[in-house]
Amino acid sequence: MDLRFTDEENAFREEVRAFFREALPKDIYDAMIHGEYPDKDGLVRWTRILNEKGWAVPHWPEEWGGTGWDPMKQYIFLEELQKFPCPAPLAFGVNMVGPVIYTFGSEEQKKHYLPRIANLDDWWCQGFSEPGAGSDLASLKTRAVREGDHYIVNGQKTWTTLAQYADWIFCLVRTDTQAKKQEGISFLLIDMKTPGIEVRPIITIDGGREINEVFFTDVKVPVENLVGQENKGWDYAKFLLGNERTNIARIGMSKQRIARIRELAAKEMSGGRPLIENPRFMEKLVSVEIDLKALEMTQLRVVSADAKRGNTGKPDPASSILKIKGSQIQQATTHLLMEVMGPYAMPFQHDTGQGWNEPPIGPDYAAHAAPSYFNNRKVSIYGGSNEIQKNIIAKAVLGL
Amino acid sequence: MDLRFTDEENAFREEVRAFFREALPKDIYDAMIHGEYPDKDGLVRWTRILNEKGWAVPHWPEEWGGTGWDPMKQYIFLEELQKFPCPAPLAFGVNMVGPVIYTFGSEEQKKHYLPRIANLDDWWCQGFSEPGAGSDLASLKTRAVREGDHYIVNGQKTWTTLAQYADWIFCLVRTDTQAKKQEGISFLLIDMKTPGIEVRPIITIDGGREINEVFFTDVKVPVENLVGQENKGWDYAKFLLGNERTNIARIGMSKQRIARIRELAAKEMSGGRPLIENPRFMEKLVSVEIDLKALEMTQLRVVSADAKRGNTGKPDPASSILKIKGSQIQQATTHLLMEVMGPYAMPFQHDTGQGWNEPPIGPDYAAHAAPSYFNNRKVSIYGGSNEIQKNIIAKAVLGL
Amino acid sequence: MDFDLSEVQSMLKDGLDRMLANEYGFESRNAYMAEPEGYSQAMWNRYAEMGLMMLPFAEEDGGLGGDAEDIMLVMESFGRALVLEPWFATVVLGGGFVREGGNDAQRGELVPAIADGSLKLAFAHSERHARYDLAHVETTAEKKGDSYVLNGAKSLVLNGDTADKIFVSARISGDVRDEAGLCVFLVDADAAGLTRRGYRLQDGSRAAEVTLENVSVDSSRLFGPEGGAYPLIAKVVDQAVAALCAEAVGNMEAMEKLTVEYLKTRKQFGVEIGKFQVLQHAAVDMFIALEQGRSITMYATMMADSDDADERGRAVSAAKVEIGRGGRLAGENAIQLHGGVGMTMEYAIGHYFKRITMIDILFGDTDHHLSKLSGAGGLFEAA
Amino acid sequence: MDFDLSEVQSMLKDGLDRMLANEYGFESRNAYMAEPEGYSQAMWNRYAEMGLMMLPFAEEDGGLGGDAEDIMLVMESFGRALVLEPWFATVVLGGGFVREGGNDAQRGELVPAIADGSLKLAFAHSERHARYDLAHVETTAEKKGDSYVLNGAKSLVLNGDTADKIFVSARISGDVRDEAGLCVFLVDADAAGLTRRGYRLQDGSRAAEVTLENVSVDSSRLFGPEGGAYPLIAKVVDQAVAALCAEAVGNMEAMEKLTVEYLKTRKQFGVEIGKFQVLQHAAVDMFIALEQGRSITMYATMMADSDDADERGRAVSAAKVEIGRGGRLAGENAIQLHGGVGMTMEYAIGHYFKRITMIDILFGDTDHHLSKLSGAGGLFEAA
Repeated sequence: MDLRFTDEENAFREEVRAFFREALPKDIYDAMIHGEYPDKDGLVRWTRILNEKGWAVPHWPEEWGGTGWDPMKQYIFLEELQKFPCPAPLAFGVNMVGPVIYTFGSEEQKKHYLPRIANLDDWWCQGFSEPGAGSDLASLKTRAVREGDHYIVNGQKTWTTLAQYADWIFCLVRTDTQAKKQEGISFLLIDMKTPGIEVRPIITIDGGREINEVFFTDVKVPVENLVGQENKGWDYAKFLLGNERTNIARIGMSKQRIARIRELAAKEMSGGRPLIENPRFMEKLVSVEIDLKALEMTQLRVVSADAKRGNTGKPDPASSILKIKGSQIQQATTHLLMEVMGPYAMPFQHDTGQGWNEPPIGPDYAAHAAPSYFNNRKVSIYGGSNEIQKNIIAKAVLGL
Repeated sequence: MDLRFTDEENAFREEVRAFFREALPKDIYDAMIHGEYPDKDGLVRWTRILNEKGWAVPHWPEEWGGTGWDPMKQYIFLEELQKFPCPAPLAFGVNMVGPVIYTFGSEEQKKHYLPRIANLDDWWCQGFSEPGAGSDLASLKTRAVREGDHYIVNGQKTWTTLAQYADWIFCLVRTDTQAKKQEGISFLLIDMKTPGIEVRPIITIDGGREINEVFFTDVKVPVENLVGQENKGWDYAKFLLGNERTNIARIGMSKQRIARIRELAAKEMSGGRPLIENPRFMEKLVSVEIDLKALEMTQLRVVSADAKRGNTGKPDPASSILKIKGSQIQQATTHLLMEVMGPYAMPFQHDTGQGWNEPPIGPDYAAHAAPSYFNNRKVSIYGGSNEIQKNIIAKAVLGL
Repeated sequence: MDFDLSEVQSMLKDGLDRMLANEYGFESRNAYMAEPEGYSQAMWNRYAEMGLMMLPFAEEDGGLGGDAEDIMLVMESFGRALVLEPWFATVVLGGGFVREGGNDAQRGELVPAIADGSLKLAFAHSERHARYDLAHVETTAEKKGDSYVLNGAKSLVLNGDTADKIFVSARISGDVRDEAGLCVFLVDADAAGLTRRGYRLQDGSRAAEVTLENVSVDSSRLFGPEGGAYPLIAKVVDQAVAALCAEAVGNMEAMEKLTVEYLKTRKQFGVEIGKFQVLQHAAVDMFIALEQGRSITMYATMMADSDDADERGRAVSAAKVEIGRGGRLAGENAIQLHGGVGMTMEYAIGHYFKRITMIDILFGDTDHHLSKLSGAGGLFEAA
Repeated sequence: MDFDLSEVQSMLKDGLDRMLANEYGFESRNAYMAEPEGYSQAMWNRYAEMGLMMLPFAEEDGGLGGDAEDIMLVMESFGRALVLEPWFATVVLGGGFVREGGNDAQRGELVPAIADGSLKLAFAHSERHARYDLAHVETTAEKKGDSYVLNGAKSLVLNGDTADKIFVSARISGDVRDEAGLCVFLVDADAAGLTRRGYRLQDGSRAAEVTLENVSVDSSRLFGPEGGAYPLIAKVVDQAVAALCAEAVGNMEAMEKLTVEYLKTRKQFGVEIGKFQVLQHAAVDMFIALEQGRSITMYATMMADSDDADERGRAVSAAKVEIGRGGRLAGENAIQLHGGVGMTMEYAIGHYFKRITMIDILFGDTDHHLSKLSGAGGLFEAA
């Protein structure tokens, strides 16, 4: 047992930081620090900078561009990326469909898609959720019927994040309606330019367009776009959803937000003094910091256990709490950031897809605080709600 | 709508307070203020003082000693009683078996028992719970078999509060084993001196003896001790359990405890100043005060609605939260009181049934703080746990 | 003590609820929000016809003689329907200054205009660095002959962009955060030197930044004593907070109803999700927050007209805290229980959540009022 | 970073757990508690045989060269079994002063006696009005020739009633709450002028009030610098707090296990109560508190030997807060999920609950450490 980072790990952390300082374009940094995600162009530029450095897909097999870092280094890289803050590479490509392709895909699929994902030549989105399915993902209804060397896809996906930018979508589709619900599902790669696909925006309560509905009407998909075997798609989906453990807690992101809260609470005044000097505010903030420090140690325990097992074994029981506590901390910090703004959290200062070109109401850093609080209510809902997570722990860990 | 107390109500409150000031014996007051319940002798003395004044059973029909006060006055009386603090009359007699007897009992039962309850000539205890039943009260197993003009009772009751002092016990017993579980239950009055009854103490985690097990072995109970009809006992039990709405929130008791917290936090020092001047402590206390004030208004809404309906109609939906919030507030205040004592909450300074005759460790008011915190964990368990209460609200109020 | 509505109150409440049920559905509200003022002038006229504008003014001034309880009823109804029209700004805030601070002449002039719906008011008080400190006023008033000259910048003036006249606080003496030295003036929205910049808030309601550059107001436009307006401001704001708590109770009631309905109809894993015990209890927690919020709002309402500033302020702060934390719990649970659809603009539930979040911020958030109440000694006295 | 136990650590932990599983069942513990010392001398001897007494001392002093992580393992095991013997008082507190403050002669004399189990120690520091303030010392030390004369009253001295020697803090200069001016002496329990009054704590462990009336101690009994002992005290107490957090983790682990077992066996309404979703989630909340508590305790343990008092103190305070609130949640949920039986002395669960409640109080409760950490600037720096 040695609960300190090794010298090598510390040096690696410094190397990563130094690269970010040097390589992240200023306009992207400015957007990130204000709580905005960069636009498509920004993310493409940043991903290509990372890819040139060889760091776009660190966790992939070295054959396909991975770095060969151990899990602890991968964790350090991700934490620093979030903390800086740099934009995370597009998860739908590098964390979701990429690993599915290099694990279950054909050689042709690997050669064609993987380099394009690493370089963000293709923007991927995820077609899993359907209206009415919610946490019961396997109840999906989108049909794919084989006709010759094509599947004909009909149905509807929803909550499709950033589909408006997407070149490709990976979908779960039902290929056998007689089987019970987890069986009879296949995993298809679909070109968004195929005729019969329509994307409609869903505006969220914060006023942003992040998610969409995607409609499929007689969409022809070549059979070579099937990943793995027909009717085995649920297995690939479970593999994909289980791959989230190093990033789901978003430790680095919460650290960055806490740093931002501290910075802005030193600027906002309360009763003639900086808010940060208000003991009650400080104790609330510190209370979250303690939770986050504990979660960071929990995360490191999971990463370390993964490292021991070569990332193949059963997950550490502690890993199941990463999503729950991680989302609670994200929600607590977005609320605190909103509190910092006081009354200036109230003005609505961004318009869907258009930006806000007028001078700010109040301080120039307040605009995103309330929308970010509203938007982050999603983190305890998506990817298996916290209630579902607790069900899983009760059953799988506690045996109840 | 007029949300102020009437002049008459205010005058009544003053009258009640004045009487308590004059009539409550000092030794009993001293015990109460230290968080102790008086011993048997003390409660008998106090009940007889109340009874002489005509205030021992205010809510009973006037024919049997009730005062004829409207529900609001009854509430004011109870609140002031708890706040003073005076000991509450023994609930098992005046709130539980008394109302069952005057509502469902025979004339003979009424004439015999009711005056003796009001004067605490008979100390009653409650024989409902059984080992293993928990919140599933109706699963009780104690049998009563009719033989001539007696029932022969065999079985075991548990969690029987203050049975060590009891002259009588009212019991739910199974008189029909074929019926489904809520049917086939009868309500029996049993003299504790009957051969075959054994009382064994259960020591609770706070070190006190408040509860007992009561064993029945071939106990002969005259049939005239049956209340109402055979096999209808569950109805009477439900009536009894539903009678708790004016007292279950224990507003007055929590007010008294808060006053005590304030008094003692002004004595205990923290960082060279009285603890009460510590803003964090004060905000925690005030936070509970706000909850309590809200609950008091909720309680008054319920009482007022009862008054309108002459105390017969369906309860106000708000009444269902009295138990949940009331118990949470009791638990929060006992924890706060323990916090006030700081390290002096730690010494164990009372011995079961023997009192503590040595000089105190630390301040003379610290001894009961931790035991009271431990003991009050029961209030979210007994009388239908808070989980059961929420189930009831979900079903009965929300229709889920 | 009597919690039942009088006959008149029942008529008021039922009539208003019925009208809003008919005219203020979710789609209609979206349409009203898209109008140039950010609300419906037609609905405004309806409220005036119903007599809502004259509700809390004395009968001798041309009002209906209503009190804080009547305001509570209206605000609850408005909260259930997420009403956008500036009744709160005009009648509760502006009307508060008229009622509590206006002399005979001022009341005689203004009450009839408020009553018939022709006059809209606002209250310009908050400033950039004031946060929630009511005494923090940097805007200055200087006496010049029979007039005062105002200079300064006011922020987050609720419905200030469409108000006809605006109550403005300004300092004639004292330091920035002194309670002494404040004045309140009623300024015409088109006065020379007054500029406004209107915008939308997170919940769809509207506010304005108001700048005053050498704005001259006649001394007849002074409300309350010169330099001694703080108690007046505090009283009007306390009444406004009690009213906002009532609106939040309306919000919570609507959220509870929508959520329970959703739990009963939405199916997952083959059953209505309302059969899952954890979700049931989360809904019960919302119900408890609602009923406790309703209770404490009644308490604040009971005290809102009191002239005992300390007692009144404590009751109002207690209510703001309970509503703040209960409202947050209710709003967050409502979204969580709705799942993804709760996150979308197309469902009503998110709009309630946003409104109740804004109510927590208005006139001091939960922490502010907990500190304030705590500093004032809390709610209960030591034995 | 490596979270796995070394081979030696695994042997230590497994051996200790096995022994406690055999010898420290609930009934045995009750019997030990009833012994005159309030614990089992026989078990004490067993720990000594296992080498636990010599664990954290340097090998050159006759110890095993263990560190804070080893102490953590022992305390976790002790927490799982609710061990009563004064290992914490003797080895962590007393041993801490020997290790961190003793000179060669002192260590040479004391370590062997601790190591073979023949010497029991205690730390007398707390006073009536100190609450949780570590610098608050009224007890005085006066230099007289080659000796010091101590006067004062110490409170809540853990296992002070059966200790052979007691570390006593006293003030040689400065004001009551100054950090400067403190000394630490090792005083024989039977020294003239020292009186003890032993008693039981809520959790069944024992403590004593210690009075010092003109107690004379030789200057060779001074540990650390005269008048400059505060950093020594702070370090030993920080290490002690980290150790208590580990004990609490053991408590929580045991409570989680007992509770989950109970949920699986106890039936109500015809099914195991562990099938009710709300109870499942309450058990999951306990599990989360346990794992988060384990994590933060590792963090505090990692920092516990650091000489950077600020960094060390922050880590320790963070752990005490997380353990305080997590322990309360776990304990309260454990009782609630057990229902009535959890309230009785005859079930183990209530004893864990009482112990973890006492751990929160020892050396500063949750609020104290949250304030302290907050005053020190928190855990993370601004960007």
